[in-house]
Amino acid sequence: MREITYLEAVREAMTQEMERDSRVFLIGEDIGEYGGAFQVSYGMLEKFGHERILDTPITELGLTGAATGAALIGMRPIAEIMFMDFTTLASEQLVNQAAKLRFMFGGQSTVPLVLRTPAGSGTGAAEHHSQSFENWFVHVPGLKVVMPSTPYDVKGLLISSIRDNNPVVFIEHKLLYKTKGEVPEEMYEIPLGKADIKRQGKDLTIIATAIMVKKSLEAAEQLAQEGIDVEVVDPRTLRPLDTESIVNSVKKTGKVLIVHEAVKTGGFGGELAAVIAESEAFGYLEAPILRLAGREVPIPYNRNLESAAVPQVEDIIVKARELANLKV
Amino acid sequence: MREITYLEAVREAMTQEMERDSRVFLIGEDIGEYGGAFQVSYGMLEKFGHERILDTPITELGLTGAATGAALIGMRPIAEIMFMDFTTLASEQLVNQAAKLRFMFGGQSTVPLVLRTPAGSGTGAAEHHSQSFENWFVHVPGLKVVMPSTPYDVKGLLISSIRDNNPVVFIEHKLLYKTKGEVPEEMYEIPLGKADIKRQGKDLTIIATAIMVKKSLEAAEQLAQEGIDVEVVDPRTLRPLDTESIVNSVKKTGKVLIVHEAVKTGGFGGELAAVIAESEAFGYLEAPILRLAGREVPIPYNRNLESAAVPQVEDIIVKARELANLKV
Amino acid sequence: MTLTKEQAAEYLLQMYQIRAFEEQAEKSYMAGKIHGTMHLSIGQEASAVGSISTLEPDDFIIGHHRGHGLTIAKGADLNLMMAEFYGKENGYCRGRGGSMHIADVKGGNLGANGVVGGGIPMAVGIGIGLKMEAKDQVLLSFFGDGAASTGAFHESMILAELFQVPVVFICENNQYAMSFAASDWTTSKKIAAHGELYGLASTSTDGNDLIAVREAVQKGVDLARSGGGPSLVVNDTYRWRGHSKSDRNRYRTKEEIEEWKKKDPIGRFHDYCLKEKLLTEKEAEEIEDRAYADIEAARVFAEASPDPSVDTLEEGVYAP
Amino acid sequence: MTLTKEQAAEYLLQMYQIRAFEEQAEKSYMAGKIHGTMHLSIGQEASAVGSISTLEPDDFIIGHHRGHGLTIAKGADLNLMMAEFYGKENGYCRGRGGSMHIADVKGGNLGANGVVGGGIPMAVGIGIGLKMEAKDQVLLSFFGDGAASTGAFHESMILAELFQVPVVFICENNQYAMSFAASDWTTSKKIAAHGELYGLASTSTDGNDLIAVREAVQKGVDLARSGGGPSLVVNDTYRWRGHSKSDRNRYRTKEEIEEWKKKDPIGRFHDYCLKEKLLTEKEAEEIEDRAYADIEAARVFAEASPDPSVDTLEEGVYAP
Ligand SMILES: Cc1ncc(C[n+]2csc(CCOP(=O)(O)OP(=O)(O)O)c2C)c(N)n1
Ligand SMILES: Cc1ncc(C[n+]2csc(CCOP(=O)(O)OP(=O)(O)O)c2C)c(N)n1
Ligand SMILES: [Mg+2]
Ligand SMILES: [Mg+2]
Repeated sequence: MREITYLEAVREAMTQEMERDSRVFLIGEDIGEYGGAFQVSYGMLEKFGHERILDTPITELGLTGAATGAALIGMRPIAEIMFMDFTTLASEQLVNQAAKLRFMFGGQSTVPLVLRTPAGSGTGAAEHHSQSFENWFVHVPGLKVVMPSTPYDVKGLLISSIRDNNPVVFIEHKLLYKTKGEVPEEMYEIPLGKADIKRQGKDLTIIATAIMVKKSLEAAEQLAQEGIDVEVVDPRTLRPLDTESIVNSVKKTGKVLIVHEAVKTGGFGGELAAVIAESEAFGYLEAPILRLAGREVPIPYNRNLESAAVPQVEDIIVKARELANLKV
Repeated sequence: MREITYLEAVREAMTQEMERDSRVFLIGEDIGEYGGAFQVSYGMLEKFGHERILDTPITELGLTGAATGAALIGMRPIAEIMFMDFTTLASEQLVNQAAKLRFMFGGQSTVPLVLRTPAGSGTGAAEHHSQSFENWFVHVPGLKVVMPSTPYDVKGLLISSIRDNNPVVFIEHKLLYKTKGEVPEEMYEIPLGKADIKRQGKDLTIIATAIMVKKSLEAAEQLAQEGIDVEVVDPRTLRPLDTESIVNSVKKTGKVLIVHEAVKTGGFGGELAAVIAESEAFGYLEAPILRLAGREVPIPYNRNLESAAVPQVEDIIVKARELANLKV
Repeated sequence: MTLTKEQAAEYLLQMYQIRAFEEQAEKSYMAGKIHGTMHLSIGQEASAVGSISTLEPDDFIIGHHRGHGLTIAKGADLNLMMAEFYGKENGYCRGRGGSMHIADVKGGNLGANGVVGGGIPMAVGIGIGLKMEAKDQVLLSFFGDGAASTGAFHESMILAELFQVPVVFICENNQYAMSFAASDWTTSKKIAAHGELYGLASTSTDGNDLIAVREAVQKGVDLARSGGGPSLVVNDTYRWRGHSKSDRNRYRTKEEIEEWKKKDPIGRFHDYCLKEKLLTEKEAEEIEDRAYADIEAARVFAEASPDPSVDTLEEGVYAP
Repeated sequence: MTLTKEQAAEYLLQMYQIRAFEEQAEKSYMAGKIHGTMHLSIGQEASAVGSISTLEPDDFIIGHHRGHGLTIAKGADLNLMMAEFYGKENGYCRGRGGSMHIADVKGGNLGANGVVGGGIPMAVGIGIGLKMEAKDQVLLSFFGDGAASTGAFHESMILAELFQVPVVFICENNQYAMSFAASDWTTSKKIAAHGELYGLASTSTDGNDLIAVREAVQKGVDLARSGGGPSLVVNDTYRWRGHSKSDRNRYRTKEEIEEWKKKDPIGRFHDYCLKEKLLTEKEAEEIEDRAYADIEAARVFAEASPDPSVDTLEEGVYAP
């Protein structure tokens, strides 16, 4: 099958949906002629014109609110926040308004909004351009949170997100933009709330998100040579969470390692650990639930420090090996 | 000993620190003549004047940044965000700037800032005036997060927060403002990062924060009559967390129930569960780690719905009883 | 722009209904029938009714926390509105929203808002949507003088002008943001001046004069409907009551309040209607009586209405 | 306000150092010695040097993402600055901050910022602190034309005026926010007009003319130091390079860039110094050579400097 990049998958999903549904439009900073900071929307201005590619000045709160208002009357906006770090400026409209309008109005409205934003470190852009806040939005009823790890998942999940009648925070990872994978040319949906077992295994379960899925799969290959058979579960959607798939995997393997890039403390890994520890899987656990996540620091500039601040393949191997050998 | 309210304890700590240290000042909306939306700073304008009680227009981002800048050159500002819901407007300056300046500058600076804000529901103020975002800030290295449950803790923890050389998010609970307790008139510090065992018990541990400490203690009294002996642990500081006290309590009782008001999914309870599940306490667990927290909804207006949206004493009793009777 | 007898009667009725609703709201609160807080708009009736009187039924408004008057002026069913205020299941928002979040989406009222400035960015997007769909509907976006100090206002004005949205932004300048005097950082004239700089046609009006408000807003509505883009109208007015139930009125004098009461927007419109022979004394009295009777009926309806069942708590968070 | 020979030599040297630093930064990046991105200020040297030339050594600046020039103008040690740019342990921020976060706190440089508008609210607070402590120091707060569209700018201007802080806000209007043309939503004149409305003494200048910039900013500095409160200066200038490494210059023409290169701030100041007999041709050449030599030395220093040890990663998050 045809291979395209993760970035191209984002663009293709948006383009095909815009061709299909005139209510879909883009709004964000430098998404027009500039093509977006990461060139995600490059070429779309020529195709759809300024009427549907809304380039804004630097107004994260304003543009997020504008997208929310448009959604409130039936449009289907896709807002881009250039870096997830800047969702700190947009969160009032996203969290207090978009997420709550339907409930607050007793069900009178829907808010079919997609807020796309790239997260993660590894680009040398330092403290203000490298953060991962997914768990902030997982904590907000009314929002859905999607975090794809492959080009195939990007296209199917983004199409589903655009068609969903609720506000969806769609989190992309910068270092995945250039990764390639097989992606059908036709449109397809991947249901929000379904996890994907990226690798079957029997000895232990790794639950990973975004780029950590890729790294965990690499780690799993190497561990296989040591005779450690790792199952890699990618939730893909963080809210709603596919608890069943996670619980089943843990029941099967009896051991679980949670891996994400965001800072460990207060992160989504806590939610995953708690979901497992309060579930029937608890009785099947043969070892403590381990987390491997971002260190307790802002993302530093220096290359070595930057990569030491988040889990790398080698760290996953070490931690998974330790877990595999644990006996309680 | 003298009894004062939780609210008076906040005011007394601020007043005494302002008398002691001329670098301490207040900045916020309607904190002067109005006395603050909850009257926390009532009377302080008369005492300290407009030079040190800075009343601002509605500018959450601006006033939080102003407090950060003042701290950067050695002042010790106390900023008030009228409702925690509005920290969504302030978080850029708090999370990207205040929390990171020291690290980002390689240790050249300190940011001795306190951001006070009331959280929680129960006042009938509905979706936009009732939220609890503590786990958002727990997720940010560089911040400290304090959440007191008694007047005594308020005074000691707020004094420590003001004297701390780092940005501290100090979260008060509206429904606790009128609660009374013994508080020394002299100044004293309670170290940040020390939990407090509010009640000794042997059958199970309840870890609760803010108003849930009070409710858990009430539940514990009733459970005692059923012969269930509950230990209630109040972390008091969420970041840094006193993991040792928590782990020790769980090792002692073998069972743990986590109770907080914030929405369950993505909340601080996940962090607590994970800390326990990855610790040596894991081997001592006799039952799954249970969480009782806010329901997956915005806080509704109607009185019955509002109270059903967060844990009540009866809910804690039922859940704790269920846990006590659990055999794995 | 002279009024017909029917219009005069309708506007006076709405103003009395607002006054009566707010008085009832206060009574119900005092009687312990309401929990939470509320923001009363007594004294601001001309701004609400005058502004919204310029709209067609299928036009939109989006409001703020002090939104009871706007809701009534947009033609809300008083029973459903009062039921919402009481937090009842048959209220507009099924009792989920209450005073600060009343919305009547079918009626074109896209809701009050608990966040100051919270509605302004959404207003821009509603305008973007109306323009894209080439609807000839327009939106009135209401906010207070305090909201004009928020970053949300600044960013929204820039975007509104950039995208030439069919929106009239209406600043109800009641002189205070809680205790913060508008005059301390700006004046209504200055807010209009800011509007001009952003590129919006901007004016300020005597917000207690229904006719003046109506004329100013009508210009903005005509501009928006004819593709002329956004505009800003600042209605100078005053709230007679405290900011909310937590207010102790320490920041203003009794004299100031009394001065403004002399400019009662209802009294002024009442006298205007009589002077212009649009209504007789008797008709005006009947209108006032009817307004209070309507609100009393709404109270009875609301109090007889059922609370939401706790089993339905999780309904309506997500759309199918 | 004529310059002494010493001043002329110093300012020309700083401008050449900035030009040389930026050229070296670009070379090092192209050579793969730097990761991440950078924002070069070639073409904006007069705005940085002219503005900061008005300060006393113990005054402060707070900057933005395009901050190399500001840092040099504030008297940074070029070795420590280049080492930071290279992410080395002996850089100003121990390699933690890099290009977008260089700060020299002892030198009164309170840091660049990766968030557009991120420094403006802090500037207000720094001013509040200076005023409270009755220091006679002042602060220059730098930001771009794009930052003027942020809510942070609006709220900060209101607070700055309210608290009468000793701050000169300096908008370096280089005509674009990434690809967004300032002219699309406002002009430098309009930014100054906004400043006036907020109550700040506001002017705009030819930002490529060091003398003009210096005179405008000096007025603001004098005002601030004498207790006269905040002011705003808009320096009209232009960045010769793309916004950052991701820029493909699709939004502007070669011609436009060439037009602006004719207004080279260094060339203009160079000619001024010769015309005014402040420097001889030979002296100017020596200054230029020295600047490039200084930067070359800094490069050598930086490249010879050690990377931070990974064991120190968690240092400096919290203060004792
Ligand atoms: C962002 C935000 N900050 C603070 C508040 C608390 N608050 C509620 S109303 C109000 C004053 C609003 O003033 P204005 O906009 O003039 O409206 P008014 O109440 O005078 O009608 C404040 C500060 C809020 N609701 N939202
Ligand atoms: C809040 C925020 N939004 C977006 C960005 C991405 N970004 C970095 S620089 C820039 C343009 C800034 O324009 P201006 O303020 O004029 O400064 P200039 O780059 O022109 O010097 C943008 C959009 C950012 N860093 N911060
Ligand atoms: Mg007001
Ligand atoms: Mg610019």
